[in-house]
Amino acid sequence: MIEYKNILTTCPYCGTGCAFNLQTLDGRIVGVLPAKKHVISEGGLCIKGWNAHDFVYHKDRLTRPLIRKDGQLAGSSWEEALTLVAGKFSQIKAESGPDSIGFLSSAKCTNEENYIVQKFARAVIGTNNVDHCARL
Amino acid sequence: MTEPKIIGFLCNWCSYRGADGAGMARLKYPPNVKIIRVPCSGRISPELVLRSFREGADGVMVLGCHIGDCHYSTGNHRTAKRMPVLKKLLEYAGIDSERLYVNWVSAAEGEKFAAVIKDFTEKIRALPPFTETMKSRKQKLAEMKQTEKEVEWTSA
Amino acid sequence: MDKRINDLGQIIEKILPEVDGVLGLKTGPGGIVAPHLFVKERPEELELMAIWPKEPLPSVIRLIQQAHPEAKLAVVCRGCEERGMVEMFKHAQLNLNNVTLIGLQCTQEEAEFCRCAEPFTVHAKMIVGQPIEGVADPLTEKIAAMSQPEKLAFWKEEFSHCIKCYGCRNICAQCFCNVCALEDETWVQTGHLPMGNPSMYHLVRAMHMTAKCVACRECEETCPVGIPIAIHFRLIARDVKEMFNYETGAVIDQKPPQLLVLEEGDYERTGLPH
Amino acid sequence: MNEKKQARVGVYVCHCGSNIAGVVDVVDVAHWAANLPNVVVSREYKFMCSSLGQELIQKDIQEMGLNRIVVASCSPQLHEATFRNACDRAGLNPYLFEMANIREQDAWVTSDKTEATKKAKALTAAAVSRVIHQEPLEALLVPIESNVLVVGGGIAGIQAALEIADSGNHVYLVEREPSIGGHMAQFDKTFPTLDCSACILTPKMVNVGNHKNITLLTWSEVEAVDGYVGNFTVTIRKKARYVDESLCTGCGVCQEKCPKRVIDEVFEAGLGYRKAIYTPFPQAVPNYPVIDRENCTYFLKGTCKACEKFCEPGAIRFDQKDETLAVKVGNIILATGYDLFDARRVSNYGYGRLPNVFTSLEFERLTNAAGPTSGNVVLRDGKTTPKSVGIIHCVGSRDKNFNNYCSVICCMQGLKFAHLVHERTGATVYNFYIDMRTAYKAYDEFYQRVLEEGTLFVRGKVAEVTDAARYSNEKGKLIIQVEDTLAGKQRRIPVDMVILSSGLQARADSKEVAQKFGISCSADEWFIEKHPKLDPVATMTDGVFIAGACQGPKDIPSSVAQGAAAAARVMSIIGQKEIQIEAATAIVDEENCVGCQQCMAVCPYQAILYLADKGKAHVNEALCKGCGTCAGACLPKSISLKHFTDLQLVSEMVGAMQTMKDFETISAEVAA
Repeated sequence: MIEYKNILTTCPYCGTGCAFNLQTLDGRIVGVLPAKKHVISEGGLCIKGWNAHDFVYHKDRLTRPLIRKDGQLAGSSWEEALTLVAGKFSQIKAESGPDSIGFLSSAKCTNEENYIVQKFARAVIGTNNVDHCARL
Repeated sequence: MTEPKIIGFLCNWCSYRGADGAGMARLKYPPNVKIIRVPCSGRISPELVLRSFREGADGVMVLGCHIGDCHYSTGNHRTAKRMPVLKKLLEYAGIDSERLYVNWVSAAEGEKFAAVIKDFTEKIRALPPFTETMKSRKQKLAEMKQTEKEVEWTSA
Repeated sequence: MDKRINDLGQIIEKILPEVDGVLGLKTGPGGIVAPHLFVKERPEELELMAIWPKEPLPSVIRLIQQAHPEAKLAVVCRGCEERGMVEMFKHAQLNLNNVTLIGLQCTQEEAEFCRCAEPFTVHAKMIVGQPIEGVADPLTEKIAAMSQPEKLAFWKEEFSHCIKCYGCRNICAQCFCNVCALEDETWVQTGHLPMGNPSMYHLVRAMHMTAKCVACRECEETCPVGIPIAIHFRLIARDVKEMFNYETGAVIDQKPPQLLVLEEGDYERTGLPH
Repeated sequence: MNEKKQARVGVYVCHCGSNIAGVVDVVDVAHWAANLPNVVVSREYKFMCSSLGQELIQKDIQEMGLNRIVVASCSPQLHEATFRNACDRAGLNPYLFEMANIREQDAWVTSDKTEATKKAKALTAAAVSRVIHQEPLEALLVPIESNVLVVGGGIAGIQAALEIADSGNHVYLVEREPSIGGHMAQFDKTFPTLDCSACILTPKMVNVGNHKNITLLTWSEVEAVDGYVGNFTVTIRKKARYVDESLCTGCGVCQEKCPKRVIDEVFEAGLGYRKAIYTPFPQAVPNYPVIDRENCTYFLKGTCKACEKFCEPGAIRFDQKDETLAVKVGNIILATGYDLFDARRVSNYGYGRLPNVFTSLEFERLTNAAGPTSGNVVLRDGKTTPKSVGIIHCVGSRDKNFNNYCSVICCMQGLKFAHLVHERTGATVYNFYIDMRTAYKAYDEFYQRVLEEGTLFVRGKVAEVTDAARYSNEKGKLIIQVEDTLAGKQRRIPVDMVILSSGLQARADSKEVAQKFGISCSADEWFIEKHPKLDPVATMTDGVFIAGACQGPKDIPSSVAQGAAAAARVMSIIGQKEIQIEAATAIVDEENCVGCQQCMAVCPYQAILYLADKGKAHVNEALCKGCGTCAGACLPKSISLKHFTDLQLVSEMVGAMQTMKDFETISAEVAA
């Protein structure tokens, strides 16, 4: 069976909130179509939205965490990576204080994820050094 | 008064040889046209012409073999189909379509070549410089401010 | 309720078992309409079938056919989409033998929205709705009538708004190339806004649309800054008809003029010197 | 990209004595060019094309490690090859050289010295800007197959085949009819010497039939042609003869015994008969008969087989089938000849309606001793000798309603007929002509001879031939209505017989044949030669030559000359053993090609193939002539022409534009 359908989603790049349909063919994303009746984007997109699907199957896309060991990046498990990061954060915070750490969040995250990042910075680490590119 | 800058795309077999013929006959014509040799006028894509304008050319010439005399038999038929459409497009975009000149000059027509160059250079000379006409209002405003500043600076 | 939806639904229902899929439109979440391939395994989806706003179905059918070259497909197409598919067929991008066309005639209102001169299908075997006369495009006429400096001023203003989203190219069913001259620095300067004058992007694109544009207006619709891009294409289409007697999508086995040598009388109509 | 960064350009500005230096300040140009990007050295020299000038370049390449060379001098048409060779000798790929034409296109055409110097700088800068992006190219060498295909066994084809076969190369001679000989075999006498046509043709035909280097394929047609110069594969269909050639002795008994008589429309022009099994004429080569399936009683009704019964060697094969064979050849000569203009089309001359109006070919058969009347010139009734004969020239030629061109042979043919009629019947002969065209050796002398014999000449185009008599002297006669333009009056001339000197026209299937062989036809459907003056037997397709009347109307001497000329051209190619293919060919970027096939449609040489499995275009480099029309047409620029890439041309243009803009700024500053 050939399966072609469109899945409505919101552009992840900036705060405008344009919508588009992700075209999927046999379970793979094959393109973007602007959503004509959408109240915000009204069928238009900027160059970022038009290429929003490009990274999904990109050969350079990271699909698991990498840790630099002996000067070489090597694949590892989430468990190991998170343990390492948590350890380093605690270590730096203990040595140099919370303001020695800053957080940059991503436009590719959802609003909720960005909320969690700032919450993590303020409540867990204890710093106001938070910024992101999603406030465009 | 700035001199018009003109790019000429000439086919290797007829028009370029016609241009050489004008030289051998020591026919004088204005130096404004800089000639680029292509194997056939059919090689000249519309993009090449547009890019020349974008680069600031005041006029572009496309010269090839007469229809029926093409060294490659039907290469210049493509020229005869593309260039009229490009001329129309220039017109619709508000650009004087006379800035693109298409004609056929054979290897034997040195005199015609010299005449064609003279005519076209004169025609382009009568038009305002291309880059001037293409400037947006913002650019013009910025330039005016620039001159004002310079004037202030020199008077001070 | 538009009677055409019922009629179309019946036709699709009838042919659904015979084909691998029927490409049409479906209403999705939030009332957003998007292309959808109806299949016999899920006939209930036809409940959500929609016909407006139109979407660039020719590019979608090409996408599906390239992944499934042997599939028997059907597609709901309006006049413009049908013309688009014919042009794609001429450029070896679509195998029309494996595609059944289900024609959908546009209403007066739809034609006016698209400023469409030919809102009807002619090649489709099954047709829904009654054909109507096309409407004239007042904007094209207005611009055609402008003086040269007025035209230049108009386009300078319009193109100064362009944000180079490449949306007009992306949405265009006739822009099926793998790589695009508009992304090549040899032709189009990258990283500069507003774009320079003359606009390489728009003029090169207009040349590429010669004898290809089928007046579907998708590019104008998707333009976030509302540039009436297709006007250049439409004006050139008139010249192509006049000079080389070619209309996009009209005759399936007529080759585009740029692929043929000059015919008797062609040269005289080009206005080139003798 | 790296390579371009490392481009080390040498610029050489030529004085050309005072030819350039008299107008352009060459020293200034050379100094100025030294500051252009990537330029390592910039020199001027008296004569760059001299051996000392060339050595200068070679020395710099070797000592300074130059990898790009620009010479600003005369036209590349003159010395591009000279400097390319110099580069080659110094170990630099010749395609890394570029020329700026500052003589023919600058010094010689510009009066103002300052302007000429500026232009020289702009042209040099353009060349430097271009050469940086040039890439090394290698010309392809392909071996040449020495076998040759000659299509058409008329006099032109016979001549070509014999010349090549005598040189020791093998020839496949393909002829559509059962015998070679062509139109010439049908003629009785040849102008202006009046030799008997068969007497001079037959020895050549026999020679072809016996030649060890000629494979004669009559009753055969070319089906398909594949490949390119040096490497053609030709598919030939050998039609079934229903006669075993290895057994047939050519005794002719079968033709005697065959009970079926058929009107011979081809060889006898409808005036005579042949059998259902036949050779077109007694001297046919090869002498094996052919069974005409459409008229043979056995094939029609299933019984008869008279020929089989009487054939002693048992050579009749009713079950023979068409055979297809493929041959490898390196060159092809087309000598497919002409069709006679169908005189029926000029309805006012009455051919086909008025029995005593004859075509030229019919008359040739009438006068031929081996023809249907044994050489007696008689009217259609087969017995009456005409007392007056009108010969009309330019039938179908030089006529806006039919063919615009002059058919070349009709004037001399008309004169020959006048002489023969006079000689055989003593009738009064009238020749009606528009202009008398008797160019070439001994032709006009023949005209004078016919004049002296008393033939009457009327200058004017005949309006009508009719049998509607107005006056008593016209009763039972054919009346020729003509405006005598010399006397300035209308005349009605009653005659017994009218001969139409029909023109020649291209073969009905010439377009189809041209397409098969990848050559082109003119509007009149004659094959087009490569150059009308300087290359009359070559075509735009390398390895395909044309000879004789297939290129345009021609008489026998010209056809023979062309046959020999085409043979000489072919032998010159064979002698090269291998052939160099243009290096600057088109190339497809397969990854980016979308397979829209536009390039294939615009290619004048069918050099681009479509790889259906990949959905991509592919260039056959051996067929590509490097015109670049495909590159001009490709929208995504996935096909490009080597040595004339977009980047190279744009760089050249930008180099020139930038220099012009720089001078503009300088002059503006100077003015301020």
